[in-house]
Amino acid sequence: MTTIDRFEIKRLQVIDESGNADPSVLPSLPDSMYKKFFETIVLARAFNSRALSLQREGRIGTYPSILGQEASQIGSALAFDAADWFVSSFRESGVFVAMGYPMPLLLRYWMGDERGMQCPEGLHIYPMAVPVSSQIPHATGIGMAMTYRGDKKAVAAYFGDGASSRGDFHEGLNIAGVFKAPVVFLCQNNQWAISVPRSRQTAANTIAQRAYSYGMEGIQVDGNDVVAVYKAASEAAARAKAGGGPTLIECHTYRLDDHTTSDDASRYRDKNEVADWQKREPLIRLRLFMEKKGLWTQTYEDGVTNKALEQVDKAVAEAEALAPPLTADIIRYTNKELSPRQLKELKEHGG
Amino acid sequence: MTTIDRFEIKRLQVIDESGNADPSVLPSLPDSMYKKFFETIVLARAFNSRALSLQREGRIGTYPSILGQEASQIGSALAFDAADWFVSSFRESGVFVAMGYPMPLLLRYWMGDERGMQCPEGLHIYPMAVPVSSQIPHATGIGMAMTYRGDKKAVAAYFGDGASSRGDFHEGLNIAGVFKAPVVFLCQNNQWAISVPRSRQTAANTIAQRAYSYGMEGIQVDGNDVVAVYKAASEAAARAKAGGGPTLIECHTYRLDDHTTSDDASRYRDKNEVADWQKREPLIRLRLFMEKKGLWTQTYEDGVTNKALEQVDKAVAEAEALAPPLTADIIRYTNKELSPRQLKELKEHGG
Amino acid sequence: MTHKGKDVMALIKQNMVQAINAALSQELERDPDVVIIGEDVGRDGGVFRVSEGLLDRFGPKRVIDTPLAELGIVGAAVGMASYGLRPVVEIQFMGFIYAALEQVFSHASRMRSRSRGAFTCPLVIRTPYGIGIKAPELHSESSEALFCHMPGLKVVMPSSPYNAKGLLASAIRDDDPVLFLEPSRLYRAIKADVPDEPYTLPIGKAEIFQEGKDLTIVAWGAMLHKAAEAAEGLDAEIIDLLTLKPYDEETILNSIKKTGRLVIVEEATRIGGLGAEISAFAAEEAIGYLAAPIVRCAGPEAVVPMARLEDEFRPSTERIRKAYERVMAY
Amino acid sequence: MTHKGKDVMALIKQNMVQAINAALSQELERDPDVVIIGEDVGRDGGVFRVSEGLLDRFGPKRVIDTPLAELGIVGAAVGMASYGLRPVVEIQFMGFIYAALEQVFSHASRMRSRSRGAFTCPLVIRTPYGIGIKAPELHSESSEALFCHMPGLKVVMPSSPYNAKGLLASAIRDDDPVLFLEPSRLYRAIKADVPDEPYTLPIGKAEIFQEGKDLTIVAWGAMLHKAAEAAEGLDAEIIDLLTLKPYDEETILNSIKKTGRLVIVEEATRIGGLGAEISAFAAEEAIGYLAAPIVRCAGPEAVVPMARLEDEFRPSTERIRKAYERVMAY
Ligand SMILES: Cc1ncc(C[n+]2csc(CCOP(=O)(O)OP(=O)(O)O)c2C)c(N)n1
Ligand SMILES: Cc1ncc(C[n+]2csc(CCOP(=O)(O)OP(=O)(O)O)c2C)c(N)n1
Ligand SMILES: [Mg+2]
Ligand SMILES: [Mg+2]
Repeated sequence: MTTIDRFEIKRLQVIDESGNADPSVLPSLPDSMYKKFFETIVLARAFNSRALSLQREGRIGTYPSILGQEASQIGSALAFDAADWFVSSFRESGVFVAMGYPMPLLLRYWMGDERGMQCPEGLHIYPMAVPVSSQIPHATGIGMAMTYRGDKKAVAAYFGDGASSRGDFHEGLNIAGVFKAPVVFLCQNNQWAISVPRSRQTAANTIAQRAYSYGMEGIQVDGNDVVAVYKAASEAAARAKAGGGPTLIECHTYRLDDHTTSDDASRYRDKNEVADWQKREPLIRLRLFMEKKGLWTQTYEDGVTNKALEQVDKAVAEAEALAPPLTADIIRYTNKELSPRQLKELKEHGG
Repeated sequence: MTTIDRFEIKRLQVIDESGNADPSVLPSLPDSMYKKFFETIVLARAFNSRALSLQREGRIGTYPSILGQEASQIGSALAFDAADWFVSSFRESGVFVAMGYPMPLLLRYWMGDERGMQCPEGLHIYPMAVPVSSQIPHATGIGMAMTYRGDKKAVAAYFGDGASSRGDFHEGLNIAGVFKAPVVFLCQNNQWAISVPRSRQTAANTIAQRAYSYGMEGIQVDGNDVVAVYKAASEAAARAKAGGGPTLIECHTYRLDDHTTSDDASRYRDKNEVADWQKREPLIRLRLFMEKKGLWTQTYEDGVTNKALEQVDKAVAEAEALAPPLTADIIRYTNKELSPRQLKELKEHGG
Repeated sequence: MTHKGKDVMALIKQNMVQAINAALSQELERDPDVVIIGEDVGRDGGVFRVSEGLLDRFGPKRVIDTPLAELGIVGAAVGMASYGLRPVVEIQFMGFIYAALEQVFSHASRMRSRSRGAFTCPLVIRTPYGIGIKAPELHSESSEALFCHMPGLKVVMPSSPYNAKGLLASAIRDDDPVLFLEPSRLYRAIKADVPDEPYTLPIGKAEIFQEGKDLTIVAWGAMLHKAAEAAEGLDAEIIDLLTLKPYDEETILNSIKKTGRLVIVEEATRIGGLGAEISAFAAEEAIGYLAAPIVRCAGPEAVVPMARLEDEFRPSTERIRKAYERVMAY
Repeated sequence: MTHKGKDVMALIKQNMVQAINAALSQELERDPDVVIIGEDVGRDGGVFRVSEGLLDRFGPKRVIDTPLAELGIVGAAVGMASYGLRPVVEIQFMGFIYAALEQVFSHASRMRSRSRGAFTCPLVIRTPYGIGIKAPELHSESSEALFCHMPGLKVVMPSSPYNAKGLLASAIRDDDPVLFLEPSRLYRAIKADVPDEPYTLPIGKAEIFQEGKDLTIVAWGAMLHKAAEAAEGLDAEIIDLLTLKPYDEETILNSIKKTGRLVIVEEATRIGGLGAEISAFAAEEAIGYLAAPIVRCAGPEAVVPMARLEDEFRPSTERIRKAYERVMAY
């Protein structure tokens, strides 16, 4: 028996739970970047908790909380530029917020209004994909198109641990590997797919190691460490843009809330597990780290929080002030040019 | 950065191209087993070349040759018992022959007659699957059902290198890993999927390493070394039956002929590559090895060949003597109980 | 005690979720080959709680929580079924079955034919369909027509707790694959008398939901109730299809012969819907009896919208009523 | 020179494979955003040689050989299309598109609607369909009806080298996804005059293949020719549908008004086939003009058989003729 190949799976943590940085991996970032991390997490969290209460009040529909996953989402999103493309699942409010997607639009989407996914000019954020993992091949194709056009851009593709069990994950990553598509595959491993724990999702030890199945780079990062996520994603984005091909990053994090507002996680998961992860939630360590650097004070945080709440308030007001969607739009947007039958139906539906 | 896991990909060869065995891995097999290998390969090859000529004469339809892959197919098939289940793609004449599937049935299938896949009692060979890789999850399910019933059996699941790029490969293996299904996944990596070479099928170095993505055992074997294939498959089958879960075996072999009789491989592949692999075809080294052990003489081979040709002749005669299929059977076998509409159509179609 | 013309021991008031749960539970009890398999069907009891309590009662060997992999689940179930089990798969929403269509179309439906009976596929796929729960995209599909076009596959759609329980038991006992489409809108909308004991209802038979002589209305699933609501005051005969494939030609035909008029009410987008098939059947077999055009009242040619507009997609009572009136004008 | 009423520079005799190849080649030339992508489309030129020579001419960036992964290919093409390219996907046989249906149904068809126009999907999926080449299982599907039921998706099916070339060019230039179904039986069966230069034919328009006044026959793809053969001696108007979705209601309606009789000839299994839709359309819009039942002549409710019995599955000339006679008897 000969050994024909060897692999190692690495895990990156930059800032530990006490807020101490590992100097061997600490990137040199301007202070403003840490502030940006902090402020975006606060904003995303404010958005998220408002969305949860809007749902309870019946003002939006079912909503999937991102609580606990903010570092994974925001650390990765901020590693990309506005010219890059984002392909997401349904649990990426943090990514949308980080990229400056108008929050009123985001709310409209969760109100059950398709206009919420009408991405504004200048941003390249794909509409959320509800069928889990089915968006992954799109990222591959977008990446291939970037290469085709010679555009030095990358795609950030988001999906969960559950998604990594599906065939489209496999086909999407494999094709990306073959064509060296400039895609950063960001698995948000939040340990649960509704009621199925990571350990029952696959018998593999990590999601990161699947990178080797596709001949691409792979790494697991501490997904509650925004700096680690940012560092890994930035390196992957740079490599992608330089023609070095795709990367699979497993952000090892945790879904602190229920799966969605329709779910009751207490049916299937242990309170102690949640409490344990609660201690590791991303803002705690970022706060400690920034405090040590002299970047954090309570006053600073209060200011950030107030500003975030204001922004969210404004967004809610704006979203709710919008005229209701037109029935005719159902038909109008089905095709660019409507058939005679569709035109007839458009009329019947008030168009 | 911490290393959280390590993997090695191993390759097994027992008999080299000159017929020398590596004593450190040579299993202790009775002489009769080597003869069985030899005789089954000769029989399968006789069947295969007759099928090719029948196709040229218009007596059967499109046919996919197994030339070059006999060791991979027969070495693996013989590692299983008649009580085990076989789930195959479309290029496994060698497996069918090794398991004693009636050759006339096999020919009928290639004549375009569904009766060819009416597996006789006592055998558990699933009908060939034409959509590449779509049979893989079936093997997983059969294995899960074996576990459910407490049956100490295993499933041999065959598919190609091309198949390993498809989503059903991923989902089938991942689920098998989670449920420790007693399945041996036998990738017949014959280096080509029609015109696509292995190197363009995936950027991964081996197919075997994908085992780690599913938390299962994996190994690459020299697929032209029947003893290596047999050894790896036997061990995997035994492990499966003992509750040790699934294994992925990559049989590294080569498709010496065109993809099928409808294909012309000279359009896309280099003659030298084929010539190179020709020298490594499985019978050469088996012959040399057996000769060294005093098990092979030209007279022995002539006898085996003649017997094989006779068997094949008989099978062809039997297949061709069969009355044509009934049109009504199209409808009759659609459902167990036919609907009034189907009964009406059955009548219209002579049933 | 008698219920729907049969002697029964006890009746209980159940909604459709409870009735389906009872059918699953009783079939698991009756036949050791029955297993439940799907995403979140075990510990969570299913996202609609349809399989609630079954894991506790029957254990994880028989109530199997799987990875997130629709094609793999259906594919594995095909394998289980040909080994002799009777898997009952849950797909969380009909919109997620699309990933498994190759397994449904090319394998489950064809296994018997392909192997000329050597292997069979006694498999049930249960999935909630339809508009009405204000859920996100792809949670409101009613694409039953796709499945009705596939030879080998049966398609069943209950409209009440009673027929849900009886039809599901029949589907599980059927030796061929059955797609069992549950109207999510009706899951908890109706509580009705359901026999406590196990019973079956015949696959392939429609039910006259309401007798009448002026107009035949064919509907199925959740739309049945809307179709009936809109028919108030008319002497309409309403046929609840129940089995969409093979549908009950005889019951439809007899009714048309009586009424001379046919309206089909469906939730799906019109073009190529099951309504087209029913209409075409009537146009071929009963045109001589028809006094009016056959009208389909269906969804527009558009993607099923999200919550805000979903009620504008399904035919409204008014639209349905107009369709009846159009036909009654002849 | 004129051809079909238009001025053309040069006509050449081509079979359908050559005509499609010419359309691909000319579109690649015309628009740098067009790319060809699929299994074996490059070096091998496609299993039917439809893309022969294109790799040499346009290089591997534009003619892309992929891994074996239908869902991944279509999914990637969706992504490419929304980035601004115009991918033309080849699926080797229609029976292999089932693995990609989630991408077709849930993404390609819905991208424009889902994003309210912010992202679009100008994608063509070409695939050979139908019985007639004596190939193995799943190489002979004609499941066009499944796709016609999906809002957002167009379905086109040529019947001659001439319309194949013109319609494919239109499909590629269309800003929405188009499924382009090529009758494998006709690939090399007919050689006919085809303009050498690029041209387009309108999507959504049927063609009167033959004028007549006693009977309207609607057919598409390979069955058109069988339907025409069976109509010999009758004064039948034969409509070649060409676009299956959205189909040309007007042409059908006008013809029925003239003839008063309708037969639909299709290769697919009857239940839920496109024939049902056409029939239902006529039964709603033209019942007053119809002197006879609308008859669908279609395949039985059975899995498409392998080579030995494939010709028994498609309606034979005799069966079609009988259907005409049945209707003509009124
Ligand atoms: C194809 C598909 N199957 C099932 C569902 C229902 N569903 C929604 S989210 C979810 C779990 C997803 O798990 P994961 O990928 O880990 O993402 P997470 O919810 O943890 O963010 C399921 C099963 C779906 N949306 N799509
Ligand atoms: C789903 C699907 N796609 C395409 C095809 C057409 N096809 C038949 S065999 C083949 C290549 C298969 O390659 P591989 O899996 O390596 O098996 P091999 O032919 O080498 O034995 C292709 C593309 C098919 N049968 N099924
Ligand atoms: Mg998760
Ligand atoms: Mg191969």
